[in-house]
Amino acid sequence: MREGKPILEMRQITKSFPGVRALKKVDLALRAGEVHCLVGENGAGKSTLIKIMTGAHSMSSGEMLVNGTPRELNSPQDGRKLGIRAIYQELDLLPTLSVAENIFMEDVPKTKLGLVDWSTMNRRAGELLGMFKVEISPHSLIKDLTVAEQQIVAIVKALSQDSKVLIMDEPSAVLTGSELERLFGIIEELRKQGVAIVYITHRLIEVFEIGDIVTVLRDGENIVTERIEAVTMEKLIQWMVGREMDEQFYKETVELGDVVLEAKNLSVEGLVKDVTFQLREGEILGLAGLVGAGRTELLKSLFGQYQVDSGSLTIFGEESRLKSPRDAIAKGLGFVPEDRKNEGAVLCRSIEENISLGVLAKRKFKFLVHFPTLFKTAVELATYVKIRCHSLTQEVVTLSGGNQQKTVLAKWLASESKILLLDEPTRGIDVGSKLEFYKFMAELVRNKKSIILVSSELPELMALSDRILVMSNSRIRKEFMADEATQEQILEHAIPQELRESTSAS
Amino acid sequence: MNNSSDVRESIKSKVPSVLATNPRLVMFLVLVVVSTVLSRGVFLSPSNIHNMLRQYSTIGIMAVGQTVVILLAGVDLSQGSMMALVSMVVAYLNVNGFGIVLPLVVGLLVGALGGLFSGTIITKGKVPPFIATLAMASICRGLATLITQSRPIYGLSKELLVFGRDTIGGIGIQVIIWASVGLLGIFMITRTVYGRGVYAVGGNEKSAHLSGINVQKVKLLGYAFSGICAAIAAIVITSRMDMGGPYVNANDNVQSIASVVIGGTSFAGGRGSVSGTILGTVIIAMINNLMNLMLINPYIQQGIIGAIIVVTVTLNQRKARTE
Amino acid sequence: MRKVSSVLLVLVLISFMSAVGFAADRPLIAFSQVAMNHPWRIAMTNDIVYWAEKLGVDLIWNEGEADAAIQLTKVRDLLLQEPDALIMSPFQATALDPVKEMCDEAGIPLVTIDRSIDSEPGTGMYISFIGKDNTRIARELGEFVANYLYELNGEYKGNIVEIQEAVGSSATIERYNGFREAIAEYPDINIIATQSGHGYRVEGTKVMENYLERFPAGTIDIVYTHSDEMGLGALQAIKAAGRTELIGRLVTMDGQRAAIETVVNGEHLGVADYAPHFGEAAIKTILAYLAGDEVEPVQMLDFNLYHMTTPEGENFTRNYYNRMLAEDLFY
Amino acid sequence: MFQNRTQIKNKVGSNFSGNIVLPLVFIAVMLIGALISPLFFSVQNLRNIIIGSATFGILASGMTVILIAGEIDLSVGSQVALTSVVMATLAPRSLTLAIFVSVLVTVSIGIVNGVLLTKTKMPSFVLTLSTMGIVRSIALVIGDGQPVYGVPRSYASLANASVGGIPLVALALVVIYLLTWFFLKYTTLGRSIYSVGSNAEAARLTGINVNRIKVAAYAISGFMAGLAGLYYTSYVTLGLPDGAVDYETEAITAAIIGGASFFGGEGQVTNTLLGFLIVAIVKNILNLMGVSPFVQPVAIGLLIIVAVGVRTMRKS
Repeated sequence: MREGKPILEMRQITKSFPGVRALKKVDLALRAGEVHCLVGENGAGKSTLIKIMTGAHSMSSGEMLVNGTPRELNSPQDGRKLGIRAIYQELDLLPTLSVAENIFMEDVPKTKLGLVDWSTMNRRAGELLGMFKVEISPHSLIKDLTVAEQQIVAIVKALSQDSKVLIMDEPSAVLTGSELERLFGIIEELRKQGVAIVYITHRLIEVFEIGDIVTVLRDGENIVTERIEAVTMEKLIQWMVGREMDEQFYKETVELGDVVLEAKNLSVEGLVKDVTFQLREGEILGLAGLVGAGRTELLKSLFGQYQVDSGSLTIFGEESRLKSPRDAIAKGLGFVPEDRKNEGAVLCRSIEENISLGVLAKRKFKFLVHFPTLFKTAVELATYVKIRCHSLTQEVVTLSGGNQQKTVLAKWLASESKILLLDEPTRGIDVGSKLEFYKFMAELVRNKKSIILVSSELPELMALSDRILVMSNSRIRKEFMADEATQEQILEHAIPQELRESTSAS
Repeated sequence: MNNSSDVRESIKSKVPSVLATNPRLVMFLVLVVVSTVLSRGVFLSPSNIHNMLRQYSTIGIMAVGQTVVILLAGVDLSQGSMMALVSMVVAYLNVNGFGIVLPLVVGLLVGALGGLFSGTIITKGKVPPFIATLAMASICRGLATLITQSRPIYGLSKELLVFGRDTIGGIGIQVIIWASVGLLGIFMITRTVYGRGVYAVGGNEKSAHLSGINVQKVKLLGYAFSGICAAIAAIVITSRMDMGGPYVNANDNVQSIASVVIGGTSFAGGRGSVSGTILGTVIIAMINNLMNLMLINPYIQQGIIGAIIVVTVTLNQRKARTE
Repeated sequence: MRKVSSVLLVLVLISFMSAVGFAADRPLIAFSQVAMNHPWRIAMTNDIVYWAEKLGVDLIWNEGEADAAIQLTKVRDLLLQEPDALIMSPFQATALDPVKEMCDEAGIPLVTIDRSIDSEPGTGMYISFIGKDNTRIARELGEFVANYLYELNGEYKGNIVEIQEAVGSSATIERYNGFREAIAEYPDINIIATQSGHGYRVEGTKVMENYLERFPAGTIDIVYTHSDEMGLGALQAIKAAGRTELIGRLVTMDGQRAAIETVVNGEHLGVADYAPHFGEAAIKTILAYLAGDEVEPVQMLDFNLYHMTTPEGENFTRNYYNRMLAEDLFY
Repeated sequence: MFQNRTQIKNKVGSNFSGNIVLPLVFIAVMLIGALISPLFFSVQNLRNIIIGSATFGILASGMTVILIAGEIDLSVGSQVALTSVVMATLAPRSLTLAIFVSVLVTVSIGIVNGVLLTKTKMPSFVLTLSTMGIVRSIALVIGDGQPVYGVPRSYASLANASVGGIPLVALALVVIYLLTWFFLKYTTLGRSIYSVGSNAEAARLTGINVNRIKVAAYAISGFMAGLAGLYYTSYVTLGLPDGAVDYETEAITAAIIGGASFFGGEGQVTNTLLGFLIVAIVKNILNLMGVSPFVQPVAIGLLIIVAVGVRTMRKS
């Protein structure tokens, strides 16, 4: 197999977006019957690479060979014609249509008259779903399914076609033990059939479990491509992280003050289970865990977005029942959500207005807006967090990701939040802005603010946090002092119990 | 950068390019010139302009309320019927010896409560604004006719007729009311905490909620304001016509939406202004006025308004895209 | 399930609001109105309701929402209840003509009021058309205006502006033509502008305001509007513009109380009566037919001209106005 | 989560009730009609209901297609009026030509709507509000604001014609709804309309030309408006340039009560048929009961709020 000619070969691929260089001269070769794992931090260029592979993005330079012939893909359809398919992280399903229809969206079974052949479609969908041994009816609507079920449908959809190359973008993120086992079974089957598989994952342990070969991307560059036998977990992490930590991160040690926030046995039905922890003044508390472990849900519960069912929450010594974000803000909390475009900024309004929302949230003015105050605050804070813009009347949509994020943060500074909940604050931000952001966090804690930080980038989390809580399955599994923990230890606790059992068994 | 004087500079430097980038203003100026030439100057006579403003004051008042609702990514189709209802309520109370203050207060209250009702169906019942206000329109129309079994109400007291007839310093009171409501709208949207909330909720509801804005309250108040504007328009028209009418031209509702859209407010919410809407109403008024002065076939009037909506909205969007 | 129960609830509530139970021995008459969107229409309905009660018949009625198709549909709903006769004020002569055939089939006598339909009255079950002669009324109003101008100027000379009813309706065409027939004989009396006010007061005001803008003081002698409603609107425009020379120079048609009142107080020059009072004639015609009497296929009702330019006119108008107040005649 | 059988059961349950509620309401409304008036179930009355509201019924089937595509078409009422004017103008020369031209005109209007929508990226509400005015103006100008006579008697009698006691238009409605149902369910274009309304971006990724599908949806809406106009012309027996005002809201109401959503991707034309019949029957019952014309709009408004409100609240 090792010697087989590549089905798909990417040579010297470069991709530039306005202001960012997402990929720099990346090489990649896929062979039939191989599972090629692609790992790297967020923003390393994995998604861009697979989008070029499928034809969803065009490359700026480089070439792509399919079975030895140079090909230019202009759309996902071109890719599909060549047998290249992807299951994306963001599900591209049709929510109001049935499972069967989604599975056969691209290649609807037809009768001789050219009409949709529903009975064949439903039967074949049922057969395909049967392969996964899942009880999803082909007739169910996608919107009525859970996220995991939707993911399975997306995988089944990709399998329904004759694929030569199948790209899976973090399929395990939302799957639990038994489902994941089935997924691995399917991958094994596909491997036997001679399909080339690209498998992207954050769960490094899976790389060793199913991978044949692994490629590490970092900052848009191909750092290494190596057979799995020649790789250890330590090496892999080192490749992923790359530079020495003190170059990459910025951290100041601040003396911790009193407890500012305390959660005791906090539970929200189905989202957060029995969470207990304390946060002190000047502390950066890291929340580690896999996607779907309940980190975002915990932050949103602390912020009053979800109603707490049981347990208690004490903020600045007062036991608090938060009914809405308003209450949380009044208590001095601020939340920088992960989904900046949909939850963070009001994109179609100006920077000034976005920052001013913080002033207004503090309910400084009852009825009238006092413009001098708002402008002064906005100008001060925009300068302070270093937003790069022509003018503060500019719409936020015109800013880069990093500057949008700074705007959201400035909003909470404007509301004089004392406890900041940051959910993946550096995702999709270029390296330079990241460092600025870290320095900024250091300054915040120096000014006696406290931070709860959620990040999927373990090195970042470890470097910045004073203490790390590891979550999985909506629970806190383990607490580490940041300087005591290793990535392996954290990952070990982040992987759900049943998954660990199933993987150790195999 | 990033200090207030620079911000001011950058605003100033934009002024000359305003004409190039603002299709409404260009259209307005072109219309003025064309109208003046075609009407041999009659158009620009103060009394003609005054006439025009008086005739479109009710639509102008409605449009101010409609702007807030559309900024909130909604729409109010019940304004026309609400006007009919308020007109009947005010006239009924007035001729039945409740004086003038009570009828006006009750009229405004009916408008506000009707708006709150629509708003509640939209926020609590999760019914799309189009359907909710359509149903509300039907209900208001029915209630308006129920009051006197559809008979118009005559014989209003003289004090009530002030709003539609009298002038202050040569300017019709209804124009002054329009201007006041317009200024109130501009003030509310640009100067108050509530206005900031409207833009935030219309621009991004989730983000507004997470920024501590009471989204439901903002929406409810928006629909209530739209209802109040319809009520004020109803009072003006009742006074102007010297009667309570259960049938107010339903086309007014379309014209109020048209004013908002021509005025550059985005149907997606979050972008737009009350001042734009006022200009939008004036543009519609000018077109109609010109067509009347030119004795142009009234049949093509709604077609011309339609074409103008298509053109202005397209230009606006092109402008937004190039920015 | 909740939905089902909600719908049930709504319907039960509605059923409480409905009026049920007619005495069996009284004749049942159905009335189809065009729409209830204009004082003139509402007055017509009220008049029929009034006379139905007075003449001892039961009445069911509905309205066509100003749409020919909907009126046709609603007429069917009325006929289904097997009334002893149908009174219809048709939206449009051709569109509502099928009603005659339906009445023929069902054996229900049909009386049209205000407007006719295409079929010939007196054929089949279409027993009668009761109307008022718009052309004639407009002609007499034109004659009245010509004489007034002669009184005023010593010669048949003057400029008239006209505000039309809803464009295209037969009433508009007749009121437009009849008036012209009368003044055609006087070459120096001219209609210098004509626009549509669509029948509504608001529109009447708008059109008049535009006229006042175009024609400075002294260039208009008479304002002729096809209906009182628009005339009252025009009067408001005249007053608001301070064009006092035009107060008392307005002639209109219909005969609303509000218009007669302005005639009495001198703001209106004359009102030609086209009041929507068809109820008495229509129901009496039906009762006669049901009793087996002959009925006239076409009945043109008399009309009056209310004005204060002669002592007889003044006397007559004042008396009528006082009677309106005394009897609380709505229109 | 798959081991959670109750959850699966619940899902099946909600689907089941979703399909059954509308027919139940329909039956309930029929029963109420029967209870309230002995006339309700008379052949004549059922006939009246159908021939009186068929125009709305035809429009509602086209509106369902547009709503499934995630858009709205406010111009269909004006298109009906225009059709009647075109018919009355051309029919005296050649009926076939008149029918052909009428439908051609409305399909073209639909295509123009669709092209403008995809080119200008205007919200469909605003765009079709504008074309509503433009099409109305065209109708008024052609007819010079007045009724246009000349519809042949033979054509005019079609609206009332029956086959074996069943009104011709009832059969036509059945055919139209069957064809629309068939089209939406079994043709690739029909499924693409669902896909585009459900998630335009995902549809684009699977190779569907979203713009072309939207144009097609508007063309279908135009076609249905043409058919509705043909029936309307026969029913009122002449061209009415100012007729069919607000018919679009009737069509939207029927589709929405039938379960179509403003957000696209959802809706069954069979349910629209029920929705349209429910509204028509409720109106008929109100008429038979002699409910004051002043109360009727209130009742219809409440019906809409209850029907849509209960459904959306149940969903969330």
